[in-house]
Amino acid sequence: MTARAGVLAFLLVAVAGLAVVPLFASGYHVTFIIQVFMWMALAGSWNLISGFTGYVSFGHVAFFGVGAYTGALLITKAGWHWLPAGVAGAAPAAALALVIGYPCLRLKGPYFAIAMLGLNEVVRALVSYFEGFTGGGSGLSLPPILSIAPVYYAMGGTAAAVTLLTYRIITSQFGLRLLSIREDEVAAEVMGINTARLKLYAFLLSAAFPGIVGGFYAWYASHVEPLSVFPLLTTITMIIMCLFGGKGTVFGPVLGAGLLSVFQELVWARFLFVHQAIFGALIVGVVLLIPRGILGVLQQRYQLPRSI
Amino acid sequence: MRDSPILEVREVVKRFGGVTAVNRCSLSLAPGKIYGLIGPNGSGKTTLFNCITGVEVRDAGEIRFKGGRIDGLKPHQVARRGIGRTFQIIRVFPELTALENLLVVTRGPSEAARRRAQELLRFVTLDRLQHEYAGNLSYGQQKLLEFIRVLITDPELILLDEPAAGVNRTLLNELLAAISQLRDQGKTVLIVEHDMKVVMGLCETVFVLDYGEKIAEGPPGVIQTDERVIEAYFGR
Amino acid sequence: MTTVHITGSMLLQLVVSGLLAGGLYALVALGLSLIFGVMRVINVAHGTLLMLGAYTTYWLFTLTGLNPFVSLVVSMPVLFVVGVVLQRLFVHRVVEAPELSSLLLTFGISIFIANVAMLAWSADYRSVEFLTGSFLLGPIALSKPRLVSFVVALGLTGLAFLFLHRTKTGKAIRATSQHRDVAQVCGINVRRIDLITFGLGAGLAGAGGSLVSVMFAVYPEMGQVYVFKSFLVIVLGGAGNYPGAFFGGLLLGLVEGLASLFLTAQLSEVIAYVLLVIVLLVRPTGLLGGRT
Amino acid sequence: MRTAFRSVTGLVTALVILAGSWTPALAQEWTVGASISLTGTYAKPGKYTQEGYLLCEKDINDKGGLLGRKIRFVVYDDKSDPPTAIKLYEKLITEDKVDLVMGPYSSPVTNAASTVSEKYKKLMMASLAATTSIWERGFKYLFMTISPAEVYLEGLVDLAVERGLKTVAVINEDTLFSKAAAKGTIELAKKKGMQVVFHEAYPKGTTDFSALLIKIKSLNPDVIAAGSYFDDAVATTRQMKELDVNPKMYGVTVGGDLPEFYKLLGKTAEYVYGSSQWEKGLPYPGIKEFVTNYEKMWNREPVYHSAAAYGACQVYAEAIKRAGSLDSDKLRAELLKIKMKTIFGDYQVDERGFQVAHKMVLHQWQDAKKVTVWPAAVSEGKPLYPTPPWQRR
Repeated sequence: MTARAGVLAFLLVAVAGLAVVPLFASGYHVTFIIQVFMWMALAGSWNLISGFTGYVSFGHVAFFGVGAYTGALLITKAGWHWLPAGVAGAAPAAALALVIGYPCLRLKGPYFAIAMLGLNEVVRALVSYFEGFTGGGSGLSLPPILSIAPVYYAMGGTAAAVTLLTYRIITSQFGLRLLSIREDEVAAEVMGINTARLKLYAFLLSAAFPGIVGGFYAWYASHVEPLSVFPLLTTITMIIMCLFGGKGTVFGPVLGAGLLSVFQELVWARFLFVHQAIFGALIVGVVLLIPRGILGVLQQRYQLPRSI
Repeated sequence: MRDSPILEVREVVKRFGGVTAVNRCSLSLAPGKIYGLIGPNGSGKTTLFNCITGVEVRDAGEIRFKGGRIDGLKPHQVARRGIGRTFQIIRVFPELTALENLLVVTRGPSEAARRRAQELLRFVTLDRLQHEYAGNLSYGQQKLLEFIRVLITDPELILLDEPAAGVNRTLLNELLAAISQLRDQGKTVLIVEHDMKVVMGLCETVFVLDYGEKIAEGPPGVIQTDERVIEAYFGR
Repeated sequence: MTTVHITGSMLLQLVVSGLLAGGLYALVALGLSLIFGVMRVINVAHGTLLMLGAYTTYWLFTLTGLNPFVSLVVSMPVLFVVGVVLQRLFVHRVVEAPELSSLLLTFGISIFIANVAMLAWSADYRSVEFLTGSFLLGPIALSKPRLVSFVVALGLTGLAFLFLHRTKTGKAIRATSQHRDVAQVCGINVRRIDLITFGLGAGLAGAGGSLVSVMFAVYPEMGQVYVFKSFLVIVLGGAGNYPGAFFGGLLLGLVEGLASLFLTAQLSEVIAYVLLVIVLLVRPTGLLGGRT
Repeated sequence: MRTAFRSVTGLVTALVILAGSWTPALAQEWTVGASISLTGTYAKPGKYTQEGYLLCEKDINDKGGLLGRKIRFVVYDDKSDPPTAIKLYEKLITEDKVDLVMGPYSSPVTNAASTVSEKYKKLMMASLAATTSIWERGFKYLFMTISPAEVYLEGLVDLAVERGLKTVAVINEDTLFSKAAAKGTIELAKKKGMQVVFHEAYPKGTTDFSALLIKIKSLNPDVIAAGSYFDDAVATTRQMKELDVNPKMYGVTVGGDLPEFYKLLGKTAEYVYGSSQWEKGLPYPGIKEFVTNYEKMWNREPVYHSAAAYGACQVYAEAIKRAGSLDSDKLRAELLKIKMKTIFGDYQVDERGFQVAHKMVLHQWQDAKKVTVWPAAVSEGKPLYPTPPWQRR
């Protein structure tokens, strides 16, 4: 109980500390933390489907991209305020997840991953094709953003929401059931668990948040174009952050996103031309050496509750 | 006078490519009894289990549970009608704790479910290990866990796929006692088993499969002397 | 703007171009299919291996003037060794792991190698200017480099089939891909088969790279487009079905060509994907049948 | 648990300390910040841009610096990624406190980066952004150097009209710049009475242009204009030969101007028109010296990216000299007024900061040489016309 209180106190201090950052930190630090928040939310979202059920969403950035376009369109064409426009990114992202998840979540193993990988390419192609609406390859330009603090809070709020939701799920029977799908889907089915429906729920949730993040991103970057909002590398980055921290845990994605963002910031500044190679080596290292991630290892070794 | 059957398998056929794994097989199970399903390796026992529980979709024939058709239902729907099963190779959820393995399948209010889960864990003396990952339990413990995971859903029909395989004598006796107890509670049990002693000691009726066909049915004593059965087991 | 009327000769020309492209897809996909069939590993680094093959040919051609098609006898063994090394050092550790591990691992390897290639050879586009132009057959133009590449790809694919069906190792590879456990029980050294398979797959990717280099530019990230295409080919042909990979390749070439003729290049990608999803859902064993 | 926790905290601490230590020390010099795409999609032109900046730094310092101080470029890699550029310009302006900022490479990155400089009222000399829409956002502190994408193929259209050609097919890569170039070409062609018989975009990364070219072949247009980058320009040219597509004129936007274009295509590149912002043989003041110095410093010929970066730097320096200050508003006033010729050509902007004076050139590959053939005032030779069919080259 005291450990729990300690964790809670730590979290409160951390949140309070982060909340006041924009008041005194430089613009650079604020933008850096915005990106960390963004990765936390993305890695946490991916965790909801792939960390829990084991279904590897290899094209998760598609939901981010769809959200980004939704936000951009609502802001530029419908004149919405960026905050509701960003949040609205959740709807089409979840709708896309429904359309693709309903058939494809039946696919086993690598086939789902392949289907998701292709989905991203296709959404990008479609966005480029319907250029009257989306601006095609040249994308959409948004009005410049003059104050980044609101984006900071919005992005931070999204990251917190994903984390809180993950906590609620993991401590619920819904969460256990998602894990049972990862562990042994057939056994879960035979025990009366409607895996198809649960997978779809998890997928919708896990798609909605990248949609929101994408919506905010559009405002933040003030320009969206197919190439910048659908890169495969974004999917890989969110996966590796989640894995590094510990998939299937609450704070794994948070920790992974935080550590790797700091790491990337350093590597990118110091090893200009080899940072891709370092990132590649890092991926290989995480997969081979700590596939459970930092928290996964700690959790197993010290029998910690899954809700870390 | 017999009760109306709880499970009726009628002329069920299942093919894999050119191989017919289950061939026009019919069984009828009356409630409250223990049945055995035997046959040489590859005779289609597990496939039949899979067809009943919806893991495989039968190609022809009909399966009724308590009078209603269940062929064509999804596995979870079959389970919810009241059929539980174990697997030949243990399939507990290795990275869930023993307790979670039970809680994950319960329906209904959580406090009652938790109490029931702990009761069951005590019943098979796993209560001290309830927070251990199932994957870290010994083979026998996993077997017990899988067994009580079936019980917690309170099914009326229980299909057990080789419950005695790889289990030591003490544990085996406990298991057998538990199965008898289930019958006494009015459950129906269908057991696939190779250990003839188990089958003979427990089952009231035995079905024999060979090349996917039911070749004999009757009380264990009679089955043991059936020529076709001996032929199936010891070759022609 | 004038509307394009699609004439018979255009269609014929496109079918020819599509098939020529498809032959190459088939060769590249065959390598991926072998690896996937035997180990259930989706080798995302396949395109990067292709790139290494292309550079091998490029350097041999540039430095020694070696005929690019002859350079196959170098690029294939070189890539075979690269494949064996990768398998030995990394991939064998994830063969039994969930697919996420192999997807990520090979992706990591892929960006690592691509980055090293960029450091070593820069991001410049290079090309092997060996055969250009076309043979004109009436209204049909047969591209010389593509025609020769197609023939060579066909030949290599044929050789690979012979290997798989006639040699002991080849048979062991097929057995392993059908039933890994059974193969092991039957005394096949599965680890060794994995090693050979990955080497062979990499060798075929390398060959693909050599052939691509006479048609398209050579640069560190040139291989990426071939990875997804190869997945598509495998799915169309049926996983583990090696002749299927061949027809899947030709089919993909045709579909892409025709879709960009009747629609636009943008949408040909979409059509190919829709085809993929439909096949996965309706005939998960591929159009020609295979094992799931 | 404790040891693991300690090692994690240790790692974090180490990272934080490292993170704090990378702020560069400031000496008595003006720092000029820029993010450049040194890796990623734009790595190659990004590198050329950086080289232009660094040569400018050297030349200015050799001549005694600006307002009595030397200048020093602080350059970070934006990975060709707009949000990274945002972060970097925030860093340059708020952390490194650079005195001046120059633009990154490419329109999308400039588009994003300029929101930061505008916010902090830092004047950004955008050296390599050619997209008109960037200057339609009402920014006050953003100035353009190169000609907009829309006029890239003006020369091709001009020459075609001169020769009485009637029909044109336009293709383009579906990206910001290429699209604008294609759109501009279509408008120019229509305005000059040509008929646009075909227009289609292809996705970035396309390698096989068969279907596109077969469609074009069936329409047999007089001119094919391609809004291209480098790799697609090479591929289309090659495949036109392979499919025996024979327009009377064929021109590409980007790619045709690079020496690699000929190196890759060899004789296949003959007769192909390419547009360029700049050529080293143009009669601009100081250009010879620039080319010599560039070759000495970087061991290769300069391309237009380097020249534009250098030219933008020259203009900026001129404005600083005239303003006698680094104050953004004073600089802005000067930059709006200045009309000058740099090694990159003419500079003059309208009230939006949008470039209006700089001229594109069109060249044609003749006998392994790039010969400037348009505009007449700076041309080095006559275009070879008509283009013989592939089978007779």
